[in-house]
Amino acid sequence: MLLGPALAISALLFSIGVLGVLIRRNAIVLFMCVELMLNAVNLTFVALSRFHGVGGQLMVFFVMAVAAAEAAVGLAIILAVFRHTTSVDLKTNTLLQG
Amino acid sequence: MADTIFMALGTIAVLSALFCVFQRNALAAAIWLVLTMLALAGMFLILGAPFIAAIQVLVYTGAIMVLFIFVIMLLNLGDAASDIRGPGVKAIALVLAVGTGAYLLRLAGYDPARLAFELTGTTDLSPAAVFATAEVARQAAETQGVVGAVAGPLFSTYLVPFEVTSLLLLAAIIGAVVLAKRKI
Amino acid sequence: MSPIDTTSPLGVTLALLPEVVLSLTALGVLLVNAWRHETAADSRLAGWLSLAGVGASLVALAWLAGTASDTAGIPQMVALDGFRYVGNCIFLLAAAATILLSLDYLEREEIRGPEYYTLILLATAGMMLLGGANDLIMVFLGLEVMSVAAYVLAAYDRRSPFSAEAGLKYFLIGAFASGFLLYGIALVYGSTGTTNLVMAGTFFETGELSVMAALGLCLLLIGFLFKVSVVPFHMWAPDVYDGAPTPVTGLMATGIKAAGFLALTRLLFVTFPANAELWQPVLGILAILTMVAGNLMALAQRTVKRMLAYSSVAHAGYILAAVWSGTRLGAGAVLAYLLAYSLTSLAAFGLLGALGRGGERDLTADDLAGLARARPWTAAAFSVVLLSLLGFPGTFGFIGKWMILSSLVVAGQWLIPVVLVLASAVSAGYYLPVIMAMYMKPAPAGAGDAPRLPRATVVVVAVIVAALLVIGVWPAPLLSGTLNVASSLFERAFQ
Amino acid sequence: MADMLNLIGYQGWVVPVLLLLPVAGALLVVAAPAPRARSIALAVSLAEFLVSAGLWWSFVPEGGMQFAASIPWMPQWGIAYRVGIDGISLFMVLLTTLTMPLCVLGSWNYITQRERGFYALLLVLLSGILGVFISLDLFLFYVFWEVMLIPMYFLIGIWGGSNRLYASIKFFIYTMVGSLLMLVAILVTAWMVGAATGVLSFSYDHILANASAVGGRAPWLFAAFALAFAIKVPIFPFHTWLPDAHVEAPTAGSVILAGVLLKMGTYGFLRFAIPFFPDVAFSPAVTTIAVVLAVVGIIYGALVAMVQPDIKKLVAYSSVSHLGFVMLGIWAATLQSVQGALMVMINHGLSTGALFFLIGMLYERRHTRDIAAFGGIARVVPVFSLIFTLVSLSSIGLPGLNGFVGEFLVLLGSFGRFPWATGIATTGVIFAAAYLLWALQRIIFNKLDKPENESLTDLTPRELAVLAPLLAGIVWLGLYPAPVLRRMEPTSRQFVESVQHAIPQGAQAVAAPVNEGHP
Amino acid sequence: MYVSADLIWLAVALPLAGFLVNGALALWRPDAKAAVSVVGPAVLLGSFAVVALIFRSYALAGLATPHVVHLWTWLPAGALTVELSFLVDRLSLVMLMVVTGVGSLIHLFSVGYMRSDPGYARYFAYLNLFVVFMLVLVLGSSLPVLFIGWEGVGLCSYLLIGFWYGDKANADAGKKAFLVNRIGDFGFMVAMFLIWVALGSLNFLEVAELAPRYLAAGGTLVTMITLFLFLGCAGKSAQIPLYVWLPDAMAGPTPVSALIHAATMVTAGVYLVARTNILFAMAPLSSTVVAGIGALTALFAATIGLRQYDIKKVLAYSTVSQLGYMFLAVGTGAYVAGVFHLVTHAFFKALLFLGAGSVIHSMHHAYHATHSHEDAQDMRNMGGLRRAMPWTFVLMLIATLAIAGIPPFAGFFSKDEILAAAFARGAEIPAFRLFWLFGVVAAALTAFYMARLMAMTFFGENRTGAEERKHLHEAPAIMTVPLVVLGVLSAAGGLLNLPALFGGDAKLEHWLDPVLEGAHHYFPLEMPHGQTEFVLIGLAILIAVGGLVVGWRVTMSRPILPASQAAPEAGFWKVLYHKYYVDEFYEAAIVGPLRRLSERVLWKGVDQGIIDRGGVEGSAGLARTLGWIGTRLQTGQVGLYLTVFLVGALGIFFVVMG
Repeated sequence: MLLGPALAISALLFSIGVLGVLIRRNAIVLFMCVELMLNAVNLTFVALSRFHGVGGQLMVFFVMAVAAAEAAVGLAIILAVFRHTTSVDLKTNTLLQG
Repeated sequence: MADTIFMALGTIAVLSALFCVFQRNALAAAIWLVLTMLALAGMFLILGAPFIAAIQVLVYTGAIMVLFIFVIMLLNLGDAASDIRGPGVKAIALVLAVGTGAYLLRLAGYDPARLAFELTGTTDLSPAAVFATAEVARQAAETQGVVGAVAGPLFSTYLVPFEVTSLLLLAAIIGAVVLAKRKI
Repeated sequence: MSPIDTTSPLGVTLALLPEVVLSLTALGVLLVNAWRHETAADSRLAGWLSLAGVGASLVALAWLAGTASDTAGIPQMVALDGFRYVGNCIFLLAAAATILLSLDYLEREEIRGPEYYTLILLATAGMMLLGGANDLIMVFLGLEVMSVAAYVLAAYDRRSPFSAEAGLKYFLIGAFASGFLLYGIALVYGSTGTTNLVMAGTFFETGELSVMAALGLCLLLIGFLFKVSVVPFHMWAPDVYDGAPTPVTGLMATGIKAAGFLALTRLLFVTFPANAELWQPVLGILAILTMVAGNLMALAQRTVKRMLAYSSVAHAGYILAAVWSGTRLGAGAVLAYLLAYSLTSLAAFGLLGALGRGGERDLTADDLAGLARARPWTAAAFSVVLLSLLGFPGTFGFIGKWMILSSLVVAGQWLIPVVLVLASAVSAGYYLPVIMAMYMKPAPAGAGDAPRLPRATVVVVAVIVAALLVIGVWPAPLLSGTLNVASSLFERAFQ
Repeated sequence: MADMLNLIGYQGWVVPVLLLLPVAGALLVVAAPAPRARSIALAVSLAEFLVSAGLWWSFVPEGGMQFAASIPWMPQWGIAYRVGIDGISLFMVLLTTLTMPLCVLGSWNYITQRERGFYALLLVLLSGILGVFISLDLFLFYVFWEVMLIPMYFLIGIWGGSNRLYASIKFFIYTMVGSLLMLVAILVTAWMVGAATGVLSFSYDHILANASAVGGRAPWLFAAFALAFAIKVPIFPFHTWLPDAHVEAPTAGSVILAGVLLKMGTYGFLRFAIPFFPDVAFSPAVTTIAVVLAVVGIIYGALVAMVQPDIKKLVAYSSVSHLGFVMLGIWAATLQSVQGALMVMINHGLSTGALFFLIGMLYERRHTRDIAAFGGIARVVPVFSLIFTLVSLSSIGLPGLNGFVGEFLVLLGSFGRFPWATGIATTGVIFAAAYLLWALQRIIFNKLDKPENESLTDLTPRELAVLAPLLAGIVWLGLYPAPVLRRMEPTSRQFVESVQHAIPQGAQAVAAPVNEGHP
Repeated sequence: MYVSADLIWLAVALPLAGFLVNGALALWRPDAKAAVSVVGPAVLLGSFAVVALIFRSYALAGLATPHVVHLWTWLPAGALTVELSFLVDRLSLVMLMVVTGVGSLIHLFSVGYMRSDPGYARYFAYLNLFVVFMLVLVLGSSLPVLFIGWEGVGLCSYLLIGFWYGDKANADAGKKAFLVNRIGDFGFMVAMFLIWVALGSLNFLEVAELAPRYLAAGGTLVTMITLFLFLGCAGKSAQIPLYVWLPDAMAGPTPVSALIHAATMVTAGVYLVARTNILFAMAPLSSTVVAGIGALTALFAATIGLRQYDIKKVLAYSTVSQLGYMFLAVGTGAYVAGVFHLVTHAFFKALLFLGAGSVIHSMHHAYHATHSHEDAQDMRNMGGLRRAMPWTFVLMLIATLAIAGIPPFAGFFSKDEILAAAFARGAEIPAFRLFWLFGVVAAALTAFYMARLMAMTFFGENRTGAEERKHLHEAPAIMTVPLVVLGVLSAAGGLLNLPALFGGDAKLEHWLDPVLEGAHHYFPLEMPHGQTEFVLIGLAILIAVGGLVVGWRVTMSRPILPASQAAPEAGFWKVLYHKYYVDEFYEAAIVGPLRRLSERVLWKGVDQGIIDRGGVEGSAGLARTLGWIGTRLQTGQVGLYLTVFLVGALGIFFVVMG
C-alpha cells in the first residue's frame, strides 16, 4: 500500500534537502531547502497515517503552522541581516567567529 | 494505477527537488520547490489525505512559497550570482547527504506487514487487524467528510497543541513585526 | 484537594494554569504596549508587568504542585509530575531574572520595543510546554514556540549587526535541526502509532528497536542535542550567545538549555529506558567530547562573554553525562545541576551585562582589572559565581557536580567522571583569570570608575549568590527534593 | 590540667570552637576598620591557639579518635559533620594553631594594603586547614581540602611577589587536578563500600572498616588518592608548583604553605590512602615507586636547592627534600619510621616556618631575596644571624635540635626494610648541609661588601616574638621530644599494625635482633 | 673527698653556663672583655676540677664497672628507647681528663691570644660550647647521644674555623670542614642503623653485650657496621680520603687549632673505635682497613708536611699523620697504644700549636706595628726567633723531640708501642708488616719536617724584616704558663704507660683493661718481647735521630729567602707543596660536576625544562593550542557549522544503527 515507496521518496527528499542546505550559501535558498526537508517529513507522516489513524495528518497540519511561523520570522530575520550587510550570502556574514 | 501515478509524482518531486537544490538562480529554485510541493500534494491525495493535500497547496505553495518569492524579489536576488559552494564543499556535502540518505533509505524496506509485525511482535495478526483504528478513521472520513474527520480529533485530543499553535503564531507575528518594522 | 480531572476542558486548563497565566500575561503586556510603546518608561512598565505575570505563574505553579495532581505516567499531552514543576520553576526563575536584568540593559543599550518582554514570556511558555511535554507533538510545538521567540530575541538589538547575525545563524541551524527532530517524531509515530511518550514507551519495553524506531531515536537525539548545544552540534552556540543581547544570552544558556535537557531526559527515561544500550554510547561519547572541547575552546577565548558561551557548551557536557546514567539519581542530578547552572549563569551574564557598559561583547578579563578595589561586593559576587561555575566546594555548583559524579559512579562508570573532573580542572584555567584580574591586577591607568550595578541587577545577583552559598553549604533539602522529583519519571503507568 | 579542662567540658566544645572561631574572627576583621584588622586577627588567632593548647593536656595518649562528634549533614547520602582528633592530627592541629598567630604577627608591617582582606583570609585559611586535619568524613574532608585553596590562592595572588599571578594559578590548578581525581575516588570508594555493606556512608570509620569491598578497583582508587596527596606533599615530579608558590607568596603565605599545607599531603597518605588500600600501597610495585620517588625527592630536592640563587626557592626545594623523608618513613611502616615521619612533619613546620619568617624579615629590609645581594651581614645583624644559623642547623638535622629527631627515626626505622634506599636517603644529610651552609655563608658570612647591607637593622622585639616560639620548639623538640613521641605513639602503632598484614613477608622490618648464626 | 660520678653532669653544665653567659655578652655586650676573660676559662677549670675529683674517686675506689648517669629519656619510639645518659667509665674518664685539662690550658692561653680581637666574647662562647659538646661526645652512653656531641663539636669547629668569616677563605674552610665531616656522619648514621637492625639497641653497654651473641665474628654484618663506623671516624679524625678539611681548618684562631684540631675533637674517631672496640675486634677485616688507612695517612700526610711553609699547615699535616698512627694502633688491636698516643699527642701537639700561636702572635704584632702585609705564618718570614722568644723556643723544642720520638719524651713511648704492635700483628696478618713500614718511614719524615720547622723558625738569620725585627718579643705570661704546663706533660707523659721494659707498670694498660676485655678475646695481640723489642726500639730511636739530623742539615744547607722573594716550587716539591692536588681533584671530579649537574641538568633541565615547560606548561599549552585549533574551526561560516552538524548526525546514526 505504497508505504515503502512513500517512505523512500520521503527519505530521498529529506536527503536532497540536507544536500541543499549544505551546498547553498544564500540564506533564503538554504531556508527553502529546510522547507523541503519539512515537506519530506510530511510525506512520511501522511504515509504512516494510513496505518495509525488521523494523528499523522494532524501532525502535518501542525508542521505547516510551524513552517509558516518559521517562514515569517526567518524571512524577517533575513531582511534584518540584509539591512545591515546588504547581503544574504552566508559567506559574508561571519562577524561572529572564533 | 494509483501506484503508478504515485511513483510518477514521486519522481517529479525528487527531480524538481534536485533542480531546486542545484538551480543557481534563487527564484528558479523557489519555483522548482513549488513544483515539488505540488507533486507532494498529489501524493497526499493518493495516500488518502485529501484535506492535507488541500492545505499543502493552500498554505505551502500558496502562502509560504509566495512569501519566499516575494522576499527574493524584494531583495532583488533573482539574478544574483550563483550561491552554490565550490566543488570541494559540494563533494563533502554529497558524501554526507548520501550517507544520511543511506541510513534513511532503510525505511524503504517497510511494508504494512512488516510494520504490523514490528508493532505487535507477532505475525499472527493481519495488517488489517492491527491497523483497525486507521480503518475506523477512514470510515469516519466517509461519514463526516474529510474536514470533519480531521477536525474532530483536532478539537478534542489535540486541543492543547492546537492552542499552542496560536501561541506560536503570536510569537511569529510579534517577531516578524518587530524585526521588520522600519522605525527602531 | 482532589486531583485534577484531565479529561475535562476545565481540568486541562487548570493542569496548564502556569502556562496559561503566562500566555495571558503575554497577551496583556502586548495589549498594554499597543498604546504605550514609545518611551523608556513604557518599556519598564512592560517589564514590571511581565514580572508580575511570571510571579503569578509561579503562584499558579505552586498551586498546581500543591493539588497533589501528580499523575505521573498517565498518557496525556502535558505531564503532571514533579519533574515538570521543578523544570517550570527553573524556567520561571530564569525568566524573572532575565526580565529584571533586561530592565536597565535595554534602556542603556537603547533597545526599543516593549514587545521584548512579550517574547520573553512566550519563550518561557514554550520552555514550560517543552519541559513538561508528555507527547511528541507538544515537544515539537513547545520547542518551536520557544525557538521562534528566541530567534527573534537573539536578533532583537536591531542596531547591532552582531545581533542580527546571531539571529540568522540561530534560526537557520535551528530550523535545520527541527527538521531532524520532526523526522524523528514521524518515525517514532510510525513505529508505535502514537506520539505520546508514555504509550510509545510501552512499545519499546522489550529493549529491541525496529529500524524505524532506532532511526527515530537517532533523529530525535540529533534534534535535542542541537538544542542543548552538545558537540558537534554546538557550533552555533558561541556565535549566537556572543551576538545576542546579553540578558537574552542568559536566557538561552539557562532556560532554553534546561528545557531541552528536561525534554531529552523525559524522552529517554520515559520512552526509551529499555534501550539504554543504544543511546548511552552516543551520550557518553558526546558528553566526553563536549566537556573536553567546550572547556578547551573556552580556554582560548579573549572576551568574557564568548568564554561564558563556550563554558555553557562545556556545562552541557556535564549535564549530558548525568543524563547518560539513566538512573533516578541521574535525573535528580540533571535537575540539580540545571538549577545550579541556571542560577549561576544568569548571575554571570547579568553581571557581565551590567559591567560591560555597552561594550560587554568586547569585555575581556583584563577590563575587569582592579574591580575588587572599586566595587568589592560586585567582585566578590562575581567570584562566587565563577567558583560555582567551576564547581568549587561550598557553592551550589559543587553540589551539582557532586550529584552528577555520584550518578555516574553508581552506574559503574569511571571514564566519564574522570574526564569530567579533568575538564573541570581545565575550566579553572579560564575562570580563574577573571578572578585574578578583579583581585590581583591593578586597574589600568586612565580607566574610569567601574560602573555601579543597577538596582534590579543587584537584587538578582544578591539573591542568586545567597542561594548558591546556602545550598552549597546546606544541600540536604535540595538533594532529597530533586531525588523525590526525579522518581516521578520512573513511575510507569503500563507495567 | 586535664581535670580542669574536663571541668569546663573542654572535650565537648573544643573542635567546633576551633573550626568556627576563626571564621567568626574573619567576619569581625572584615567588619572592623582597616588599621584594626591585624590586632583583631592576632587576638583571634591567639585565642585559637590557647583553645587548642588544651588539647595537649586533654588528649589521652591511646589509640582511636578523641573529641569526636557527628552531626548529620546530608543524611540521604550518609554524609555528616564527623570530626575527631588522634595522635596524628593532634600535632597537625597544634602546629597550625601555633603558626597562625605568628603569621599574623609576622605580617604586622609587611602587609600595608588591603589588610582586612589579608587577615580575614588568613583566618579562613586557619579554619580550612584545621578542618582538613580533623575531618572524619570523606566528603567533609574533601570540602575542607578544596576550600582551603581559595584563601591561599588569594594570599599568593594579591599580596605576592612580581610573578604572583603565574604562581597562584599554577598552585591552584596543579592542586585541583589531583584533588578532583580524588573526589572521584572518594565517590567510588564510598559507593562501592555502600553497595557491599548496604549502608551508604562517607564516614571514615565505616569506609576504613569495609574498604576491602572495592576489590579490584583498589589500585585505581589508590592512585587517585595518591596523586592528590603526592601533588600536595609534593613528591617529585609533582613538585614544580612549590618553588613558584613559595617564592611569590607573602611571608605568611610561605610559612603556612611550608609549615602546614604540605603536611596535608603526607597526612592524607597516613590517614586515607594507605589505611584504605594497604594491599595496594604496600604491593611491591607501589612500594618501589613510592620509595624511589621519596629518595629521588630527598636527593633531587637537595641538589636543586643547592644551586638556587633565590633564598626562598632554596628553602622551597629543601621542603621537597624534607618531605621525601616523610614519605620514606611512611612507606617503611615501622613504628620508628612512622613516628619519625610525624616528627619530620612537625619539625619541618617549625624550622622551615622560621626560615621563611627570617627570609621575610630580610626581604622587608632589603626588598630582595637574591642570595648574591647579601654577604657578611653577621656583623651588622648578629641576633638575626644567630637565629638564622640555628634554624638552618635545625633544618640540616643537627642532633640536639629538632630536625635530627625526625630524620633519625625515619632513617632508623626504614633501614630494616629498605637498606639501599635508606642508605641513599641518608646521603641527604650531606646535601642538606651543602646547600644550607653555602647559603648561610653567602648571606651572613663572607665579606660585608655591599654598602646597602651596612645599614641593616637587627631584629625588632616584635620579630623576636615571632621567632621565639619557633626557636623554643626547635630546641625543645631536639632535646626532649619524648612527650610528643609518647602522645603519637599509640596512633602510630595502630597505623603500623593495621597495615602490617599487607607488607610482604620477608620485607618486614627487623623488630628483634637478628641472629646470624653465632654460636 | 669522694665525688660520685653522678655529678658528672656538672662538668658539662659549667661550660654550658659559660657558653650562655659569653653568648649573651657577645650579642649584647661585646666589649665586656674582663667578664669574658673570667667566665671563659673559669668554667673550664671548674669542669676540670669536677672531672679530676671524680677521676680520683674512681681511681681510689678502684672501680672497674661503668657508671651510667641517666638524665632524661630522649627518643622513646617503641622498641627504641634512647636515653639521654652519660657513661662514666675508665675510658671516658681518661678522655675527660684530656679534654678538660688541655681545654683549660688552651682557654687560658686564649685569654692572651685573643684579647685584642673584637669577637672576643663570641670566641669564648664558641669555645665553651665546644667543650660542652666534646664532653657529651665522650660521655654519651649510646651512639645517638655520642652523635649529639659528635655533630656538636663539628658545628663548633665550623664556627671557629670561620671565626673571621669576613674573609671568604675562612668561611669556605669552615664549610668544607662541616661538609667533609658530614660525609663521615653519613657513615656513622648508617652504622647506627645497621647496629639497630642487627642488635635492636644503640646503647654501648648493650651493644657490647649483644654483639657477641647475635653477630658472627668476622661476619659481613659486623664488618659493614665497623666499616661504616670508620667512615665516620675518617671524617672526624681526618683520615684518607676525608682528611682534606683539616689543613684548611687552620684558618681558625691558633688556640682553636690546638684544642679542636689537634688535641681533642679530631681524636674523637680514635675514641669511637676504642669505645666500640668489641665490634672492631670482631671484624678483623675492618680492623685491617682501619690500620691500613691509618698507616697510609700517616705516611701520606707526612710527605705533604715536608714542603709546607705555613707553620700551622706543617703542624696540621703532622696532626693528620699522627692521627694516622692512632688508627694504625686501634686497627692493630692495640687500643691502649692508640689511646696512649692520643693522650701524649694531645700534650705535645697542643704545645706545638700554642707555641706556633705564640710565634704567630709575635709575628703578627710585628707586622701590625709596621703596617706590613706580609704573612705572619710563613716560616720563610721567620728565622732566628729563639733569641726573641726563648721560652717558646725551649718548649717547642721539647714538643719537637716528643713528636719525633726521642726518648724519654712522651711521644717516643706511645709511638713505639704502636709500631711494635703493628710489627707484631704482622706475624698474623702480613699486611701489617707493610703498615709497620709505612709507620717507620712516616716517623722518619716526621722527624725531618719537625727539624725543618724548628730550623726555619728559630734558627738562622731572622727574615722578618729590619724594622719588624724590633717588635718581636716573647708572649705574655698568660700564654706562656700554659705552654710550660704542656711542656712538662710532653716531657713526662710517657710515664702514664711506661712499659715494663723501662721499669714502668703500664698504668694505662691496666686502667683500661676492663673496657677492652671483649676485644682482647676476639682480637688478641701478642706484643713482641725480648730481642725483637730491643731491635724495634733501637730502630725507632735511630730513625728519629736520623730524621732530625737530616732535616736540620737539609734545611740549613741553603739560604732561605723571605716568602715574598721565594722562587716558585718546581718538580715533585711542587706536587708536595700543592698537597698532591687532592683538593683540586675533588673539586674537578666531585664538587664541580655535582654543582653543574644540579644547576644545568636537574634544575634547568629536568625541573624547569622537562617537568615545568614540558609537563606542566606543556599540558597547559597543549590545552590552549587544542582550544585555539578548535576555535579556528569556528569560522563563523554557517555552512561549516551545518557540515559538522551533519557529521555528528552521521556519527550518531553509525553508533546506534551500526
